[in-house]
Parts: sequence; C-alpha cells; structure tokens
Amino acid sequence: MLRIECPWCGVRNEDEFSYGGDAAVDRPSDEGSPDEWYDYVYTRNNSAGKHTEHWQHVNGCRAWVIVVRDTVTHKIYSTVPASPNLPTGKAGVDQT
Amino acid sequence: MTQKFRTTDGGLIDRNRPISFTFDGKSYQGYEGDTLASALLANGVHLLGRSFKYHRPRGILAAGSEEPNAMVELRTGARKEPNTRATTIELFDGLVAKSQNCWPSLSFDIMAINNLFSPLLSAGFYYKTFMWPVSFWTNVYEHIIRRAAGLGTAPTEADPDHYEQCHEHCDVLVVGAGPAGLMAAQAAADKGARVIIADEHVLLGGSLNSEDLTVSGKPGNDWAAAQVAKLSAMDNVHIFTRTTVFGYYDHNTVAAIEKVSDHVAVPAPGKPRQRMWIFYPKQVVIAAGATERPLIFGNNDIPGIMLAAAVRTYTNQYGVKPGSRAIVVTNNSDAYRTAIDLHGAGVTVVAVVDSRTHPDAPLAAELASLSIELITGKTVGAAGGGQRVAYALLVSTQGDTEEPQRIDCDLIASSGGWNPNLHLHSQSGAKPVYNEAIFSFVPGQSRQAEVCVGAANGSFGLQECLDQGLAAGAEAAKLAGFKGKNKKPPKAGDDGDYSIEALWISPTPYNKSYKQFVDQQNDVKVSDVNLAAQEGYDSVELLKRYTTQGMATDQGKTSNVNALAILAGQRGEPIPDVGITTFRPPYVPVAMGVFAGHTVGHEFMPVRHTAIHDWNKKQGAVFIEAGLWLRARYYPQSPSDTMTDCYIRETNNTRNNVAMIDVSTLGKIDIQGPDAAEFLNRLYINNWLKLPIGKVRYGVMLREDGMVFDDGTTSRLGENHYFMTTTTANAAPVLSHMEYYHQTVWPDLDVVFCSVTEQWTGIAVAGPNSRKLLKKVIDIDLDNAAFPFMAVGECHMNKIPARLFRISFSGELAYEVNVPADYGEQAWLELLEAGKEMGVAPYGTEPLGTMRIEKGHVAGSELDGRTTALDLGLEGLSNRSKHFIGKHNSARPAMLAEGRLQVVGLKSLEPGRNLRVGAHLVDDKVTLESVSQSQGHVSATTFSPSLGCSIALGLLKDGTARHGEQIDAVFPLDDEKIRVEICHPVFIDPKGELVRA
Amino acid sequence: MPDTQAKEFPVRVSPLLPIDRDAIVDYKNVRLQERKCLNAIQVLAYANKHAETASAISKALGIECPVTPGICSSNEHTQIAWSTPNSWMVIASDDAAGRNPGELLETLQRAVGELAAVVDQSHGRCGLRLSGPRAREVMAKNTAIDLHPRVFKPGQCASTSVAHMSALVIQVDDQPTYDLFVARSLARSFAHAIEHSCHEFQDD
Amino acid sequence: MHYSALSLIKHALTGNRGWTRAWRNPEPKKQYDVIIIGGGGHGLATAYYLARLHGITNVAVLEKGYIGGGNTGRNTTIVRSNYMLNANSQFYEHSMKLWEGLSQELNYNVMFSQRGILNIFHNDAQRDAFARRGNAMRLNGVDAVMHDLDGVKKLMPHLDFSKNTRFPVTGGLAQPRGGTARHDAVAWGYARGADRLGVDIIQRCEVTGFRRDGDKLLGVETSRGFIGAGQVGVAVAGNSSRVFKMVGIKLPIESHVLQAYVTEGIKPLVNTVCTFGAGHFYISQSDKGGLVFGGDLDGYNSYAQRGNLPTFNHVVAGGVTMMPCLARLRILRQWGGVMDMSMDGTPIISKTPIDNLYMNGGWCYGGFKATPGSGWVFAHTIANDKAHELNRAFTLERFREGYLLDEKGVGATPNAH
Ligand SMILES: Cc1cc2nc3c(=O)[nH]c(=O)nc-3n(C[C@H](O)[C@H](O)[C@H](O)COP(=O)(O)OP(=O)(O)OC[C@H]3O[C@@H](n4cnc5c(N)ncnc54)[C@H](O)[C@@H]3O)c2cc1C
Ligand SMILES: NC(=O)c1ccc[n+]([C@@H]2O[C@H](COP(=O)([O-])OP(=O)(O)OC[C@H]3O[C@@H](n4cnc5c(N)ncnc54)[C@H](O)[C@@H]3O)[C@@H](O)[C@H]2O)c1
Ligand SMILES: Cc1cc2nc3c(=O)[nH]c(=O)nc-3n(C[C@H](O)[C@H](O)[C@H](O)COP(=O)(O)O)c2cc1C
Ligand SMILES: [Zn+2]
Repeated sequence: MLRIECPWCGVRNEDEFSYGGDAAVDRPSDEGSPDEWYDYVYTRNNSAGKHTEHWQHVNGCRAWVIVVRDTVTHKIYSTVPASPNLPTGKAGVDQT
Repeated sequence: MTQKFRTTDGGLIDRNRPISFTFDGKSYQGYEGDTLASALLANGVHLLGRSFKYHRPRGILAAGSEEPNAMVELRTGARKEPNTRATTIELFDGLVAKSQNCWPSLSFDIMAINNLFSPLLSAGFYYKTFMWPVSFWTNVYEHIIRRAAGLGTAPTEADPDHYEQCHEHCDVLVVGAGPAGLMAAQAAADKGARVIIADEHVLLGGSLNSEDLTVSGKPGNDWAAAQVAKLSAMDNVHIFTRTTVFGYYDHNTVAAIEKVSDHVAVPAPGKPRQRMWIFYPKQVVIAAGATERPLIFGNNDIPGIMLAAAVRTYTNQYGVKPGSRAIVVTNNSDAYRTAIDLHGAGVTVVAVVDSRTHPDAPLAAELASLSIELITGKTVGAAGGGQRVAYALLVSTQGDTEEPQRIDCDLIASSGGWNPNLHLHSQSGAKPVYNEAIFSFVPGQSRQAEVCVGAANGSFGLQECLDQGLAAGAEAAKLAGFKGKNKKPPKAGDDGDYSIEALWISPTPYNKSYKQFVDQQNDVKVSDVNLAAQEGYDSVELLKRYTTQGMATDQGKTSNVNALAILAGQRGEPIPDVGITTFRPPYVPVAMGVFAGHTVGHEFMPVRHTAIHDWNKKQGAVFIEAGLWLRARYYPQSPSDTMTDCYIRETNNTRNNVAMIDVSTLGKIDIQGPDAAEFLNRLYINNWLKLPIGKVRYGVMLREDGMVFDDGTTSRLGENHYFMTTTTANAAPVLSHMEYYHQTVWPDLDVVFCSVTEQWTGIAVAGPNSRKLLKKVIDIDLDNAAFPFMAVGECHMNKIPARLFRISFSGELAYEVNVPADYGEQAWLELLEAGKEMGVAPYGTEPLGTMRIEKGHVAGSELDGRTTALDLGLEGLSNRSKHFIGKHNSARPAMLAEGRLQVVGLKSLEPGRNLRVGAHLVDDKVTLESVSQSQGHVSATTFSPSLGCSIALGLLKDGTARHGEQIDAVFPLDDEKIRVEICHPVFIDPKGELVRA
Repeated sequence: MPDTQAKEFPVRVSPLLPIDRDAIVDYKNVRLQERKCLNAIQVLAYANKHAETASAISKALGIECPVTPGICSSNEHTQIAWSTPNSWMVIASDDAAGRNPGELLETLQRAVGELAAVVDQSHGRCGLRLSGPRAREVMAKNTAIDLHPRVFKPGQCASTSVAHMSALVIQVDDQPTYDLFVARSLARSFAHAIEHSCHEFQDD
Repeated sequence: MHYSALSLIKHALTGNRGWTRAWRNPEPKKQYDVIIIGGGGHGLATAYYLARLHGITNVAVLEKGYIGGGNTGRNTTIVRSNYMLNANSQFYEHSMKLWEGLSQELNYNVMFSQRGILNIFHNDAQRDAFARRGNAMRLNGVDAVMHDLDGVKKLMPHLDFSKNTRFPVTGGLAQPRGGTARHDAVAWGYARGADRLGVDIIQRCEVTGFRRDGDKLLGVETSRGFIGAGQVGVAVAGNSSRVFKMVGIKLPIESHVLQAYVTEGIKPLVNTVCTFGAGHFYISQSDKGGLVFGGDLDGYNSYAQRGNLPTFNHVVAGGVTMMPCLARLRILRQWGGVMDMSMDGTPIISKTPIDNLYMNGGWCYGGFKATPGSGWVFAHTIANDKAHELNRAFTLERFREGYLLDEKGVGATPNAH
C-alpha cells in the first residue's frame, strides 16, 4: 500500500489517489513542433529509480500533487502541490 | 477407552471440557484447548491423508501452520474447507473432518500404485511425454493429469459466512507473542506507544507454552499469561489473538487475518467468519519465532515421524503422547529436550541418535541419568513401517558397508536445526543472509521500519529472546517518538544450548535405495532435486519450478532450506551462492473471502440513484446500468409490452406530443471566475470567448492525443459564471481532466469549479407540446423570441427554484429543467400533472437512443476513444486558430489520411430485418465464411418509427464520401447478413427546424 | 436565485427515503441516523483570496473559518469544514437556526462578494450521523484514516474514502459522534454499507 | 536426446541417471551473428526460429537471471486470439496456430490446453462490444461463439446466476480454441529446441550497454564482458525502456506491475478460462489444481516485480462476486511482473532508428499468448531486416504518425490499457 502524504490532508492510502503519470514531461507551447507534441504525449523516461509523477487526491481534497517516488523500492521522497497558486497546506511534507 | 494417548495430567488443555468430533465418519473426543491434530493423536490416529503424487500414507509432522502433511477437509456443504491443516484447527463441538486424496478409503487407496511407478514420475516427467498421439493430449492425458492434481475438493455453493476488513494504526506492531514478542510489546507500551501485538494462536506465549522453561522463576506459560494480563490492562495496547500476520507491503503496511469464528461451528449473529486487518505501524518488531526442519532419510514421510519440537508441543502443551516407543534423531542439542520431555510424560525413549560425534556433555549426562541411550556419530538412514512407523535403521554418518542397526519404535522425533521465520522480513524488501553458526538464513539489512528479534533473528536462547525483545520494543517506541527509561529484562531459566552440525541428507543403509522426501506435500524427493540439477534446472528458481519443491500449500516452510542445501551440494557450491527462492505473501494460505471483505455482491460496487428512481420503480420501469447509475430504460404499460413496443410508443409520444425523461445522470460542473471563458476556450475545440450570458453552446473536447474525449453543452449563467454538462460516463474523468489542466498546466488562470452533478435533478421535456406544457408551470416568458433555441434562464417551476435550458437531444422542440434534487421528484410529478391533458408520458433511455440515432447525434458508442472530430463530423466546430487540448496530435498524418472510419447513417434495405450493433460492414464479395477485412461496423441501431425501417449509425472506412452506396452488414456470430444503404447520419430534420420552432 | 421572501417552500425529499426510519441503526452501542434537510454550501476562493474569504465567512457566521486543513469549526447550528485547498463546506440543517432555505446561501454570497464563488450543494449531499461507543470501530471497517483519539478529535474533519466512496467526515464529539457526508446518489449504498458494518454489534 | 514415453521408461530403468542437460551451459563466444537480449519466451522463441527457419545458428540468448524468470515465468498463461483490430487479430491467430503444434515441434510438452476462454458480459452494451469483437474475429478466420445464459451455465456452472445480484450474467463470448499452457515449459522447450540447433543460451549475463562505432552496432557490454554481434534483437519486456536508454532511445512504453495469484490446489472446478465483465478478474485452473487468477495493473509506474494490497483486495472482491463459492478457498501466493505497457496497448516488433538493432516489446499483459508468433515474426524481421506482413503494423513509428492500434480506445494512458 503506497501511503502518500498529501500536502493538505496528510498521509493517505494510495486508493484515495488516482495516478496521473510522469510529471517531468513539459507540455509544449502552441507553437511546439509535431515532434515535441509527439514526445509529450507518447514517450516516457520510464526510469527505474527516482520518478517524478502526478497524483490526484480524488477521494480527498482533489488537489493534484507531484510525488517523487522510487519505482523500484516504491519509497516516496517528497510530495508537493502541483499548483503553485493554491493556498498552502500542512507544513513539513518531506516524506523521506 | 478414548484418548488412550493422553498423559495423565499436565498440559494447557481443559480436561473438564470434553469435545466431540468426527474424523472420516468416526467419532472421537478431545478437550477444549486441543487442535484437531492433538486430539487425533490423543486417540492414536496418525494416518490423516494421502500424498499428492504417490498417494503415500501421510500423518502429522508439525504442530503449527508449517505443517505440510496433515491436511483434511473441514466442515461440510457450503462451509466445506479443503486442504485445512489439522494442526491449526481449534477443536470445537461437532467438528467434522475428512481425509483427502484417497479412494476408496484412507487406509486402502488404489492410487498408491503410483508408488511403484515412481521412477517414471520423476521431476518434470510430463514435459517429456504425453505428446503422442497428438489428439490424446486434450482428450485423455490432460484429463487424467487434472483429475490427479489438487488434494481436496472445493465447495460449489456460495459461502454463507461473511468477512470483514478493518484498518488500525499504531506506533509499534509486534508480530508474534512468544517471549521475544511479549517483551517487545511490554517495552514499547511502557513508553506510552500505541502497541499492537498479534499472534496466530489463541494462547499467547509462543514456545513458552510448549516448552518446559522458566522465566523469573515461574513456569514459562505462567509468566506469559501474567505478561498478557498486564498488557491487556493497558489501554494503549491492542492484543490480537488467532491473528496471523501474512503480508508485509509497501510503506510499512502490514496485513493480517483474524480467525474470528473458526473455532466455533457457526459464527455468532453478525460476526464475520474471518477478518482482515490492515495495520499501519510506524515500527514493526518481528518476533515470529523459527521453524524446525526435518532430517532427510529414507521413508522419512511415514506417519509417526515428527519434528522434535512438535513432539514436545504435543507432550507439554496438549498432554498427548505421540507414541509409546520413541527415538529422537538430531544434529543439534535442542532435540535432547524432546527425549527428556517424552520421558517425563511416560513415553519410552529408546534412544537419542545424534549425528555429531561430540555432543554437549551436560545434556549427555542428563540423558544418562534418565537411562536414555545416546548414540552418537550415527543417524537414521531409513525408517520402515506401513501406515505408521515401525522401526528405524541406523547408519553411521560416514556411510556404512554393513547391515544397519534396526530399532523398533512407533515415533521418530527428528530435528535438523531451525530456520528463522523470515517471511515478513523478506516480504518487506530485505534480503536474508546465510549464517554459518545455525546453518540457515537470518535477517539481512532492513529495508523498511522493521526489526527481527528472538528466534526469528536466529537467536534461540531464551534469555537472548527476552533481551532482544525488550531492547527492540524500547527502540521501536523511541523511533516512533516516545521517550522514557528502559526496564530490565526478566531472568530466564537455563534452556540448554543450541549448537548444531550440518547434516543435510542421511546416508542410506548399505546397498539399498529409499525414497527420501524433501518436500513431503508435493512428493519431491532428493532424487528429483538431483535430476533437476543434472538436467540443467540448476538455479533454485528453476529447481523449484521443475520439481515443484516449495510450491505446495505449505510453501516449503519445512523443506526449502533442505532443498537448496542439497542443490548446493549437487552443484558443489556454498549455500549462500545458491540462494533462496522468493518469499511471497501470504505467510499462510488465506481465504479469498478475507481479501474481498464486504466488497462483494451488492457491495462490490455501489449503485447510484437519481431522485426520480423510486417513482420510476413504482411505474415498473425497466432499468439499465449507466456506469454505477440505474436509469429507466423504458416503461412497459402491460405485461405483454416488449422493449420494442415501449420504445416505439415512447418515441412517438415524444415526436408527436410531449414526453419527459430523467437526465440527472449527466455530469454537471459549475465554473466561475474571471478566466472561466479562457479556460473553456482551451478545453473545447470550439470558441467560447463570445458566448452571451443566457446562452448555451455545444462543445467538443479532445484528449491530448487528438481523439474526441467528451461532448456536452455549457451555458453562460452570468458574467463569470458557466455551467457545463458532460456525458454520464465521463462526468468524473472530465472533472479530473479540468482539475489537472487548471492545477498543473495553467495554474495562473483565475477560475474555480466544482461538480454539481448531485445537486441538480435534470428533466428533459421534449416534443412539439413541450412549450405548452412548460408554460403552465414556469414563471418566465417561453415564447420563441424571448427564450429561443439554446437559451438558458433561471426561473421557478411552480414553487420550485429551477434552471431552464432550451436544448434538444431528441431533435424535437425541447427543454431541460434543472431543480435542486430534493425537489426532483416533486418537479417530475408537477410536470406530469401539468401535461396530463396533453398526454405527457415518461420516456426511457431506449427511445432516447432511438431519437438520437434518427437525429445523427453521436454518443458513447461512436466516441469510442479511436475517433477524431473529423471522423465524427464535428471538425466544423473547431477553431484551429486558437490553442486547444489535442489540437496538434489531431493533425498528425494518420488522422487526416484516407481509410479512417467515419460516422455514417445506415438503412436496412431488407424490410423486416433489423440491423444489430456489432455487425461489420463488408463489401458484397465477402461470404460469411471467408476471411476479410472489415470496413467498419455498426455502432448503434434502432427501428425508426419515423422512417418505418431499421436504421443505424456506423463507423465506415472513408464513410463521409460514400453516402448512397450499398454495403453488407454481417453478423457472422449468428450467420446474418443484411444489405444496407449508406447515408448521411442525420435521418430526420436535417436543417434543425423543429428544435428552433 | 431562490426567493427567500417566499413564504412557502416545497417539501424536501431525503435521498434515503425508503430506509427512512427514526434511525437506520439503533443498537445499544452504535446508532446511525440521517441528518435531514441539509444545507451544504461550498465556498471556493478565487486566486489569492483565500485569507480574505476566510475572514469574510468568519465575520458573517460568527465562527472562525478554518484556514488549516482538516479543521472544522462550528457552533450550535453550523459547521465550517475545511474542504479543499481553496474551498470550505458550510453545513447546517435547514431549520437549525430558524433559517429559511436559501438564507445561508445568500448570507454567504453577500459576505464573500467577489472574493469567492458560492455553490449550493445542499441537495447534492446526504448527511449521516454515526454515534456511540462502537462508532469508531464501525468507522475502522470503512476508512483507513486514523481516528484514534490521540490523532483525530472533535473539531477535526477529513475528506476521505469511506466504504470505498468519497466522503467528508467530521468528528462532532468524543462519544464519539461522526457526521458523514456523501454524494446524494450514493446515499443508499453508503448507508447500507455502514449499516452492514454495525451488525456485528447487534448484541452488545 | 529425444523425449517420449519410451525414453521415460528406458531412463527409469537405469535410475534416471542417463538424462542429459536440456540445454548446455556455454561460455559466451567473442562474436555472434545475432544476439538476443532477454531469455524469456520471446527471446528464446526468436532464437529458435532464427536457427530453425532462417538457418542462422550462430546466435546467443543473453539472460540476466534464469531463463523464463521474467514475465514468462509469472503470467497467468492465457492463450487466445480474440482481438478486434485486424492487425492484432491476424498476428495473434498466427501465434495460435503455432501453439497448436508446439509440443510436437519442440518435442517438449508445453501442456497447451485448449480449454476455451469465455468473456462474461452483464448488459447489452457489453454484449454489443463483444459482438463487434466476435464478428471481427470470425471475419479474420478466428473461432468465436456467442453464448446466452444457458451456454454460460454449461461452461461455468458455479458463477453467481441469481437474478437479484449486482451484476447478473447475461451471456458470454467464447473462443473455444483459447486456453492455457504451462508457462515455464514454454521457455524450457524453446531453450532446449534452440540449444539443439546450436544456439548458446547464456544465463546470469546482464546486458549493461551497447558498443557502437559511429552508427555501426558492434555488440553488447555485459556483466560477463563484451560480446560482439552483427545484429541485436531486444526482447526484455518490462525492461525495454532501460535497455533502449543505453542507446539513447526513449520509448512509448511505461513499466507497470501486474499481479497474479494462485490458490491451494483443488480437484477440477474451473474448466475454462473465464473473465468477469463487471470488474477486473479472470481465472483458470492450472494442471496442478491451483486456481490461477489476476486482474488489473497496480496502476503506477513500477519495476518492483511484486504486487500491492489494494489491487489484491479489489481483484479478489471481483472474483468472489462473480463466483461466490471461491470465498472459502485459500490463496497460496501473490506475485507480480513488470509489464511493458505501450501507449496504445499493442506490441512493437520493429526495426529501430539504429541499424541492426531490433525491438520486441510493448506486450502489456498479453504477450505470453504471442510467444510463438512473436518469435516467429521477430526472427523474420531480424533475418530479413524487414518486417513480416504480420508485424508490419507494429512499428515504433506508428505513434508519431498516428496509426495507432488501440483495442481499448483509452489513448496514451498505459495504465488504462
Ligand atoms: C501477472 C501477469 C499475468 C500475465 N498474464 C498473461 C496472460 O494470461 N496471457 C498472456 O498472453 N500474457 C500474459 N502476461 C504477459 C506475458 O507474461 C508477457 O507479455 C510475456 O511473457 C513477455 O515475454 P517476454 O519473453 O517478452 O518477456 P520476459 O519473459 O519478461 O523475458 C524478458 C527477459 O529479459 C531479461 N532481461 C531484462 N533486461 C535484461 C538485460 N539488461 N540483460 C539480459 N537480460 C535481460 C529478463 O530477466 C527476462 O527474463 C502476463 C504478465 C504478468 C506479469
Ligand atoms: N531450540 C531452538 O533452537 C529454538 C528454536 C526456536 C525457538 N526456541 C525457543 O523459542 C523461543 C523463541 O522465542 P520467540 O519469541 O522468538 O519465538 P516463539 O516461537 O516463542 O514465538 C513466536 C510466536 O509468533 C507467532 N507467529 C509466528 N509467525 C506469525 C505471524 N506471521 N503472525 C502471527 N503470529 C506469528 C507464533 O505462533 C508464536 O506464537 C525461546 O524460548 C527459545 O528458547 C528455541
Ligand atoms: C500459472 C502459474 C501457476 C503457479 N502455481 C503455483 C503453485 O501452485 N504454487 C506456488 O507456490 N506458486 C505457484 N506459482 C507462483 C510461482 O511460485 C512464483 O511466485 C511466480 O512464478 C513468480 O516468481 P517469484 O515469486 O519467484 O518472483 C504459479 C505461477 C504461475 C505463473
Ligand atoms: Zn488531499
């Protein structure tokens, strides 16, 4: 059971969250080339090790968060809000 | 006399509470506190079942959950439990058990003939044969193999009991309540930590209950009971008995199974049979003890050959004499205690056979004082006997060249050393390491917040167990944030020593060969291990898979280390280089019901009801599932009404008159803020910046890969206030999608939104008389000029506050009324009342489907995740001069290329023959038998009352350019073929005059 | 929107109607009841308006509006539960303070003005009250969050998954009593699941 | 050494001491014509067909652990060809035909058991979707039968057929030729077959890099040193991204864990492969008597090769809901495998941007059934430096261009395929 520390709600089970995939891919601008758009949608680093990823606390506060997790050990290093503009939650979200 | 093999006194059973039970139809008595195994032994029953492959007689090897052999079928009927270990069944009144895998009877089993053919049935034999003649595989061989496999038979009725799941958090979880665990729990609890201690057994104390040991000067079991009493009195301690911790998962989540009602015939009212606990401890102390491994010698599987410690358990804890003439065979000092305890219980101990040449002097002296013969440098080479062991043949450990010494006996207690129970440690991600001192694996570096203590840590001395438990409990509490001084551990009485010398396989008696079993449940012999290695299946994992060693229901708890030691010997490599197979959950087999908990049957998934559900039900509506929702599909008016009758009637009533449908299930999202319009503009392919207040617009959303995601209408209610609707199916995904883009991609947009799906009941009122109807109840001007097509307004419906939308899915003049859901049913009734004079009637999703097909509105079956706006004829809406999600990938070459499936209308050219969804479109050269390329398929069909024929929507290769052509719609599953005409998908009112009327 | 001046109001129909008993569960040590005629107003603050919105709500209702996640402040009639990073759920029963339907909504709209969006969810949620000495054990069967009295106390709330459904949990007192709010459409399945979890305690 | 009943008897009489290794344990040579990375079913089958059909025998299969230890050794062994999209349907049907003669071809009983596969449905929408698929199968020459309730009852008598159930069963789509096979035996059989044709199977040999001279591929770096190769085929399933990262290629693949479970062995209870239509659950019974079942992915990127608890609970809940008598049967073991989830749910068997480097991956949870077909077309692709007609659509480039093969229609969300 992954236990993800929502920056607002605290530690919750993975089944309160939904997975949003690789958060390290940058969305190209409207002027982006077809290659950039292809890369953004289709290719993934798929690292074995530290992986930056999106999760949404769907069954909780509905915030999207960015989790740094090891894909081999599943250890979570950090969880931070995805949006810089939401009022901050609880202090101390370093999950190491 | 019953219970002939009970000791005269002693043991932790309650001799005042006799219990009756039956095994294989015969009645027996035992006592409260017995297991089925101990009670059977007390009655002199040693033969419990037949082995898997050779159908050899099998008895009881162990006294706990590691038991490989003593498996019975427990209970009957729907409560039948095959493959249940007699050693873990608490005896209860009326218990019924049966032997397995034998026919016609346990003592005479025909399949025992396999025993003779054993050389043929060597490891992996089936891979080498059964290939000829080819057809025999499916028809004959496989059938036989399958019938032979498996031990017990499954119940076929639904389980009458129920199961539960529960969550509990704590600071320190202690697994196992032996001396180490009890100390750990105490130490952590004393510091104020929230402590959970769980043990498989009902009686806590672990080995203290089965050994003749003392702590603080008291008998071990008394000390344990006092310790338990102390813990129970603390409100920061939660003690779980009958609870096996079976899985150590990520992030220190630990799963356990509590056997709530297995010790009674039927669970008490409301009580579950078993309960799964999910523990969330900050720290875990694993004090799970160790498992003894048997010595491997010829015929070592005969009933009456038992583990030495199990013999002590039966003798000391259950007051049972597992035999009358015993020999103890060992490679370590610990098993001497078995001889001493048996002697104390009045069993004749013929000899202790120790493979070591220099055994422990004090122990030897103690045996001498009891007149028990000690034979050193020898071991049992083979045993003999039929359904019960009758003798042992002794050999020297160097191997012999003469006839072996024979000792008659009916019990052989064997000890090959101890394996710490590393399952949970290993499941937590850690790698056990080999320890030369105990000839087994011990815990390695921890990967999670976990520590092993006591026998589970390879420390077998009682004092060590107490010391380690205390220290680990205190440390765990400290790591969880609790302070306080550590107490002193209690003093353990002397428990001897645990020195051991390796002996992996006994030499066989001179010039003889015997079956030497490694894995007793799967009938894997030493020769199978050797053969596997010889054939190249020589890594532990290949060995396991080729021979099935360790794959039986005991998962090799007593056999794995022996097997890999033999393999290492065969490979000529040290044991650590060979390694062990992976430990996997569950630690003991766990009933599927436990994993399911309450989430089965009707609770497997919740049902969603609209506010009009009860009314619909009263009307006798037939429902259809839409995701979790139940929607009215059609409304039969008489028992003879078919679905077709109903949807034609309901469609006609809508097209010709006025009808209403509950559309509450559509997703609804309230969107507000200065950037709301800009946000919509990026979500949808069409323009949103200039939608006037009071107006509704249809919109289409794409996924980032360019495929259509969802469609729906969005209304502008105020300057910065919008109201979006989504399809029923996509309500939740669309909201998450919006939240994703708002929070991660465009956080600078000042917009807020939330789902209001639940707040509103939606009722569509459709048909030429809809305006007339609504005018009677709505308090705003509904004339066409004042409230034109695609208008929205706030109003009251009689007294009920409402929102009114002039939109149409049916293609008729139509409105949608939204009212707060608690008023939903009342609004529905008021509309029915107001429309009575016009003949208003409800309609369901079936006529809704009919009308949308007639109107060529695409829906879920066309928005199948593989279609683009262009494919669906919606590209006209898009504005490619602005940015929107999916814009770039919807312009990839393949998205614009020829050969894509595009939406078309289809008309049956064969009167009376209806098109069916799932039919494929093929050109007329194709016969039903020939292999072909499908050109597309039929996605939605209906009989169109307006057109008087069967029509459909379909997705057809380059369909847009093919209107007017003919093609075949084939349904090979039912040998059907219908000629159809391809046409424009909008069948009626192509200019949309009706909706604007 | 709703005309609070109107004298008569339509009757509200509970989403739980068919299992409408005085209490859904009424055992000696655990009770489950519906909180009827619920007012649940979601207030969503616009960008950078979180603090201002909170103080506007506090002022209007005379209850400290929580800016810390997981807190629910309340007075006799009204609860303000932290709900999402930018929103609160303001909860009251219709008749509690002698208010008319719509009054709370209007009060809040007036109070926050352009600071926040105010969205009525009153008909979209079903409120249930679970109470009694066994209530915590019943909750433990349905939610994974830690409700131990050391950790979760009266005045705390959590949006979490309860019986596999999204719910807002507020601890009301240390009896303990919990208020549970779920989507209206799921109310029956939800109530049934909680009821089922209470069965074990029928005889004690 | 030929395997047969006769040889079994012969060796039994001599104490089984005469059996020789099923495959050799050679030291790696300096140079091979073709190196296949990955000793799973696909890699071994590829080597076998390279030698058998294309006469290329100077081949090595490099396996980092033991052969069949990847997904080949941990899958639920379902073999079927019931696909909807033409390219898939034709490829998997080719594979099915190879299965049908595989034990004889390899002289190794892979226990291919055509006990049929049945997809249960519960409502009209599901039936319609299965009709579309079943009809597509028939048009592609694949067997498919639509069953009504009675038909389902005959095949799976112990499902919950009560009327008042949450998800009443209304029918099912069956492929009678579908079934299961003994997974490990497939790897072993191909290994033995390839070995007998001269292929070197090298275990405990992990590829750690590629050596190139400019654009020219020279060979691979391994835990046992450099090994030269003319051509390299990669068939490493869940590890595809890691291996291709060594040559700087970023793949349209994510690695996810799929779990599987087995119960204690019992006498025959489930006689076909059956999938639940209302939840993620499918089940079959192994030759050894265990009920083997599985469900959905854990849902997040992972290389952990072990499963987590919520999915476990959810899968079993689906199973007990579908078949209530399962509740009292006990689960013996839970494990996981690392799936190579492609962005459209369809495999990639293709040339790559690097000459002489070939890819076989993106199998998602369905590559076991593809083993013979995959090896067959991959061998063809390597031998001819050109895709076979059957894998022409399975290119790496299709994502860029948009020629997707998305059976589920869920788009570029690998955890949803
Ligand atoms: C739980 C589960 C259930 C499944 N159920 C089914 C099913 O029912 N039906 C079905 O058709 N499919 C199923 N699958 C999928 C199927 O198992 C796989 O798609 C298939 O086995 C892949 O075979 P492979 O040979 O490509 O990969 P694998 O068998 O995984 O072989 C790849 C090998 O490459 C090796 N390797 C990796 N990296 C390196 C390196 N750097 N150097 C050397 N060697 C390396 C690995 O050790 C591994 O042995 C299931 C999978 C799982 C996990
Ligand atoms: N003679 C030897 O070589 C030897 C070997 C082992 C133990 N011992 C003796 O045994 C004692 C060891 O004490 P200890 O506390 O380490 O072990 P223990 O065996 O006394 O207690 C372990 C307890 O853990 C329980 N348990 C094991 N796995 C469990 C699980 N997964 N879930 C729930 N419960 C589980 C067992 O049922 C048992 O009650 C000492 O007294 C020692 O002298 C001796
Ligand atoms: C089809 C199939 C059947 C299995 N049956 C059993 C079984 O009867 N007993 C057992 O212990 N394991 C069984 N396993 C699981 C394996 O022991 C093992 O867990 C799996 O191959 C994964 O390997 P690992 O656990 O070593 O990582 C089975 C696996 C598969 C794929
Ligand atoms: Zn949260």
